[in-house]
Amino acid sequence: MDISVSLPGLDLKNPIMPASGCFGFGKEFAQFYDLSELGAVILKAATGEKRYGNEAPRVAETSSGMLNAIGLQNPGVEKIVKEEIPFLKTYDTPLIANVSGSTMEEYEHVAATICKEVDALELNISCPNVKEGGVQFGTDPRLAEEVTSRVKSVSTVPVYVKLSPNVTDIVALAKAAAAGGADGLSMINTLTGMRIDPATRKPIISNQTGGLSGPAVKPVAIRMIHQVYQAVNLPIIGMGGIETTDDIIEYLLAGASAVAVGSANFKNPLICKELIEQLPEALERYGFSSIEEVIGGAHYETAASGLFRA
Amino acid sequence: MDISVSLPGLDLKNPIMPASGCFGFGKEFAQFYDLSELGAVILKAATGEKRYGNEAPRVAETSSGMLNAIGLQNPGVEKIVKEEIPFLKTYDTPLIANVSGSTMEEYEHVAATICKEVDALELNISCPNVKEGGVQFGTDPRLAEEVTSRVKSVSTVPVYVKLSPNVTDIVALAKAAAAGGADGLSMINTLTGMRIDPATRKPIISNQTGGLSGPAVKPVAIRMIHQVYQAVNLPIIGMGGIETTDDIIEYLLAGASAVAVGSANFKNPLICKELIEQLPEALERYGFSSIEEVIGGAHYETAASGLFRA
Amino acid sequence: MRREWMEIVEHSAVAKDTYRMVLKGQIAEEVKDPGQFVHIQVSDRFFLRRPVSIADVHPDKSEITLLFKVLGDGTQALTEKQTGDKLDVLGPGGQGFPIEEDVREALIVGGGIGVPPLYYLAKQLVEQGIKVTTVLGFRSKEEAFLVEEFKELGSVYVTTDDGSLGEQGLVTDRTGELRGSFDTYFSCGPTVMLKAIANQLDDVRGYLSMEERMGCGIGACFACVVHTPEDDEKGYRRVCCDGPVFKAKEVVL
Amino acid sequence: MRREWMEIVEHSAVAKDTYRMVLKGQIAEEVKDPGQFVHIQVSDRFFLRRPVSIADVHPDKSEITLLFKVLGDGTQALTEKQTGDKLDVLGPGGQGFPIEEDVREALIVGGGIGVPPLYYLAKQLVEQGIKVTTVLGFRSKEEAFLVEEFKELGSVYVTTDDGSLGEQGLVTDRTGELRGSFDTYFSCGPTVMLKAIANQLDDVRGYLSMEERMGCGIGACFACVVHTPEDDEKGYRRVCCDGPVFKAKEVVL
Ligand SMILES: Cc1cc2nc3c(=O)[nH]c(=O)nc-3n(C[C@H](O)[C@H](O)[C@H](O)COP(=O)(O)OP(=O)(O)OC[C@H]3O[C@@H](n4cnc5c(N)ncnc54)[C@H](O)[C@@H]3O)c2cc1C
Ligand SMILES: Cc1cc2nc3c(=O)[nH]c(=O)nc-3n(C[C@H](O)[C@H](O)[C@H](O)COP(=O)(O)OP(=O)(O)OC[C@H]3O[C@@H](n4cnc5c(N)ncnc54)[C@H](O)[C@@H]3O)c2cc1C
Ligand SMILES: Cc1cc2nc3c(=O)[nH]c(=O)nc-3n(C[C@H](O)[C@H](O)[C@H](O)COP(=O)(O)O)c2cc1C
Ligand SMILES: Cc1cc2nc3c(=O)[nH]c(=O)nc-3n(C[C@H](O)[C@H](O)[C@H](O)COP(=O)(O)O)c2cc1C
Ligand code: FES
Ligand code: FES
Repeated sequence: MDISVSLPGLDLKNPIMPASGCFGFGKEFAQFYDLSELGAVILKAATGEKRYGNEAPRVAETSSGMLNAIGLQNPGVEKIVKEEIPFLKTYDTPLIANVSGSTMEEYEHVAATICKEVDALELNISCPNVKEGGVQFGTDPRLAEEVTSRVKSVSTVPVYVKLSPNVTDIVALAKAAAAGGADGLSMINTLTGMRIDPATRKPIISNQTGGLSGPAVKPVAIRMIHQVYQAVNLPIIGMGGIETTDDIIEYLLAGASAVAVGSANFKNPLICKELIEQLPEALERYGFSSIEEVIGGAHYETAASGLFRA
Repeated sequence: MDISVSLPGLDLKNPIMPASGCFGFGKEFAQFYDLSELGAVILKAATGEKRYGNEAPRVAETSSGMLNAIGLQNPGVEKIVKEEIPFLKTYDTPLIANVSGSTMEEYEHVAATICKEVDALELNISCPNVKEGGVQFGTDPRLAEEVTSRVKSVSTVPVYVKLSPNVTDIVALAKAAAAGGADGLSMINTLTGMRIDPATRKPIISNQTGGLSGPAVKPVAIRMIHQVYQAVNLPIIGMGGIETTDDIIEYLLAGASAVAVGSANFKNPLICKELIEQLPEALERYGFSSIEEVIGGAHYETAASGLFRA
Repeated sequence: MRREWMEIVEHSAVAKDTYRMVLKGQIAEEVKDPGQFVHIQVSDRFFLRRPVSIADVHPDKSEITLLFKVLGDGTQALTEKQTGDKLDVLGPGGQGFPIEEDVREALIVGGGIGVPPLYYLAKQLVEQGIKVTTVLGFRSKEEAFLVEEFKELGSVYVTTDDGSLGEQGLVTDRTGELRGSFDTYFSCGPTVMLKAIANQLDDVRGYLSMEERMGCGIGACFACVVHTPEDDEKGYRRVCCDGPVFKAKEVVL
Repeated sequence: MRREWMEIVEHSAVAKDTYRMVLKGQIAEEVKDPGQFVHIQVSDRFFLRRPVSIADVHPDKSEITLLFKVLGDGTQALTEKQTGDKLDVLGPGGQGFPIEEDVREALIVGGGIGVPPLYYLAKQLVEQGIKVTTVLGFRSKEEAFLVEEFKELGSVYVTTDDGSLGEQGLVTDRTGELRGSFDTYFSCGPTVMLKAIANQLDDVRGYLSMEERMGCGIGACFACVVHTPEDDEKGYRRVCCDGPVFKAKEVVL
């Protein structure tokens, strides 16, 4: 089965890509498999200047998931363009840069600098792990619209706005991104969470709070994508807890056109490659004859499933 | 160790009680153990009139959790007072009624009717599973304040407002409840989620979305309680994914004064009793000498835990 | 009803994707009626328990027999359990098939993985001197099970979707013809089948065993609720504790 | 580096809460240096892998030895694994202890569960004709392990918090006195211990193996980052791939 998908700026051989921050700039995973097999690669966040990020511990384990508070550590957009992207360009796969910042100007600067080197931008207005900026842009619809339109006006490639799930009304944020001229949406970023160690009596993560990812958050992501698909006419890259082809099909049925795999790369560095290999057969097993048939498939009728002894 | 806790209207032998909707009106669990052992019992939601709730399927399994969309099925407040509460009153444990509704007037009516029979009210402004009412009251601070103060003015017992985690700013909602005169907070209710069955291509739950509970949501609950404890001076009943005494200690350290155990009752009907038995020893193991020492304990210093090879 | 770690004393495949498991423990001594079920915690990977009907009981040996079919991850994981392993079981749950005093001739109608609870029922009926006729429907021969066991208890008719065993067709093709040879029927199987039977045998006393997704399995969470006809004041039944067995007209199918 | 299902060929307790596990697989043939680690998926109950140092290697038998201490749920669950089980292992990871050409006399300082990687290091040092002196610190006698094995490689001093084995006190009580008898030191243990050693032996060439909570374990997620002194342009090191072993002044302790 042909599992290629065409999205603004992105001709994907398959709908599977690693999620931002969970794949570095690719080098570490290139020792496990050929990155050209990926639908695309979403790069680790870029900011205007180099950032160290938060103090360690930066991760904690949770039930069916993890918390992270890396804090956007990166060498700064110039160095990423010079020292990281050339390696990724040796592979035959589209690149999506994750654009982060604390101010409108920083977002613009990063977007303008990196857009020349990649096929699309993922505008990260949803990072819960930095003190200023980031998440405010992703929780206030007016700020979200403004940052989107400012980045759009400097970018030469399509812009996918990455939404935060930490909001009362995800549809309002998706509409704001659309109003700002977004070419697509990416959802979801992590849910803000905390773990406390009974032995030390303190939060495990040095930053106190961190972003929750993994299968634990999948039902929230599916719900939000299902809502947004009905309300906003933009393609969605779906993510949150994907570990199996069933998960991917669930995302596509909810309304995602492609998916990103995040923290599962830590469990199994070969996960993306394995899912790409397994997807066609999984689709056939459920009687799908094309990938288009799956995308948004849960919306075509509204009756719920029955339960039968077979 | 004495693990009793005193909260407005509630003298708790221990800080452990079953959560609303996960324990019915107690009868089913009374066949497993003596309900007098419980810190308190939180009753299943009461509304003004009898409700059937949503169509089945009403539950779905998720990673480390479950979705439910019962839809507040209950026989109506009058019948609850007449047919359910007398049974619970035969046990020596405080009762907390979960007050639900679709309109201000319904909340007032239910509260006024049931408050005479119980020790406290849990004002459920956070049920995600009913089409009208419920969750709007829990996501709009102005409505939250108003419904709290109206219920307060008719209630003869303390009112604990149950907050929804499906909001951008949990502190704003907690403050609204405080402004409305709440005597305490109960947090969190479920996170709205969805699961889609790849075989039927439809949401598994008939209502499409359901409320996510279980260990999957615990980091979100801990984070919110930690935030609210710092900002609002009200006692908190904490809940979400509690299965072990370590979980309870985590909640107390975050700032809860007592905890409720919800969906874990479905895994193990004896869970509350077992946790009550295990708690004193668990507290001792971590070097606590009183329950007061645990409550809010994560707030007393701010340095994060170190990591040592021991 | 109790929560107990029961020991797996037998476990083997009996048909395509279908397994037989014998569990030992006190729960076996507490089974009241045929048609009750146990609620199984497959492992800590799964948040919810799985309801499985009790297919046979040996109170003397403290053993119950289950027959289950692999339909998803939980039942798949159950197949990996070994003899000697302990299983976290809650039960026995629910109201089973009542056997009224005036039953003389019973018809049993089972479809697919609805067949198991009917086996213990049939044994009880025969023990009480009641004549039992059984109609079993399966997808195909390779998915059929318990057929020989039912034959020891009375006449048995089998239908399969593909005709690979018995007659090709649906159980209702046969039950219609049997009309008049029984005063009570007992059925368990897919909801569509239950509906067809209940319509066809509208004028006969009948009992149906139903299925619904469950949370608690003990009556507390109201996950497993089904509608009742309009004249019923309560308006609902819980499959886990008011059922799973209901009078044919007690609930809306 | 590879992901592999390694077979557990030995598994037994060696001290209080401390276990020795021998794993067979190709990863054993790819170990470069002493001080590298493997990243273990204990079971599907745990979301993150657990880093454990390689304590010994037998490339001829394709075996590595691990020594681990129960500190939480994951290491507890690891104790339940049986000989013959397969374990999901990622490795070998990280940069181990370098052995410079001019090393003649080495001091090894290990604390608690920091001792294991130093054993394979000591063996390599001795093999290269380097004199090894070892100081091991434990809480108590019942938590001590590998002491006899180290004795076969050179002189060994043991300190315990309670004096139940060797001398009562800290490793630094002994290492100060040994000053002058070594040109290079190698250490692994609690961060407070590493700090004390690095201060005390400020003027000696030294290598430290560090710990930090990890996500990926391969350098991609930046979970395990530590600070470097101000004059370092990069400003950070990742414990999982730039380390876990660093020159004593390369990172901020
Ligand atoms: C009263 C009763 C008696 C039953 N007796 C038997 C029996 O004797 N033998 C047998 O093979 N099966 C029986 N079933 C069906 C059995 O419970 C399901 O096949 C099983 O739960 C599927 O679990 P899974 O993990 O394989 O599927 P999944 O689809 O992975 O399960 C996901 C969730 O849905 C629930 N679920 C899925 N299908 C059903 C279903 N048909 N009914 C209820 N819940 C479901 C599961 O319990 C679980 O919570 C019975 C069901 C009920 C309600
Ligand atoms: C490079 C390296 C080598 C190590 N070598 C050994 C060894 O040879 N033998 C040994 O017994 N231990 C070793 N450790 C420590 C070991 O990784 C932890 O004891 C173990 O991860 C604890 O897991 P747990 O599930 O029992 O504890 P939990 O506290 O339940 O673990 C929760 C999470 O925290 C992480 N975590 C907890 N403590 C540590 C720690 N000290 N360091 C890193 N992550 C931690 C876990 O990996 C897990 O992700 C090493 C650590 C590192 C970084
Ligand atoms: C360690 C880690 C680092 C992350 N860094 C970023 C980031 O830099 N930018 C971003 O937009 N999202 C980041 N994310 C979020 C992921 O891209 C993804 O949205 C989220 O983890 C949900 O997917 P998952 O459950 O598959 O991990 C990070 C996630 C993790 C776990
Ligand atoms: C089946 C079910 C029914 C529930 N019904 C109610 C309810 O009627 N009123 C209410 O305030 N919360 C209700 N809840 C939410 C719980 O009280 C609790 O807040 C939530 O489940 C988180 O706790 P847990 O993770 O321990 O289950 C229900 C939860 C479940 C799982
Ligand atoms: S499953 Fe909980 S009431 Fe039936
Ligand atoms: S653990 Fe991911 S970079 Fe070190």
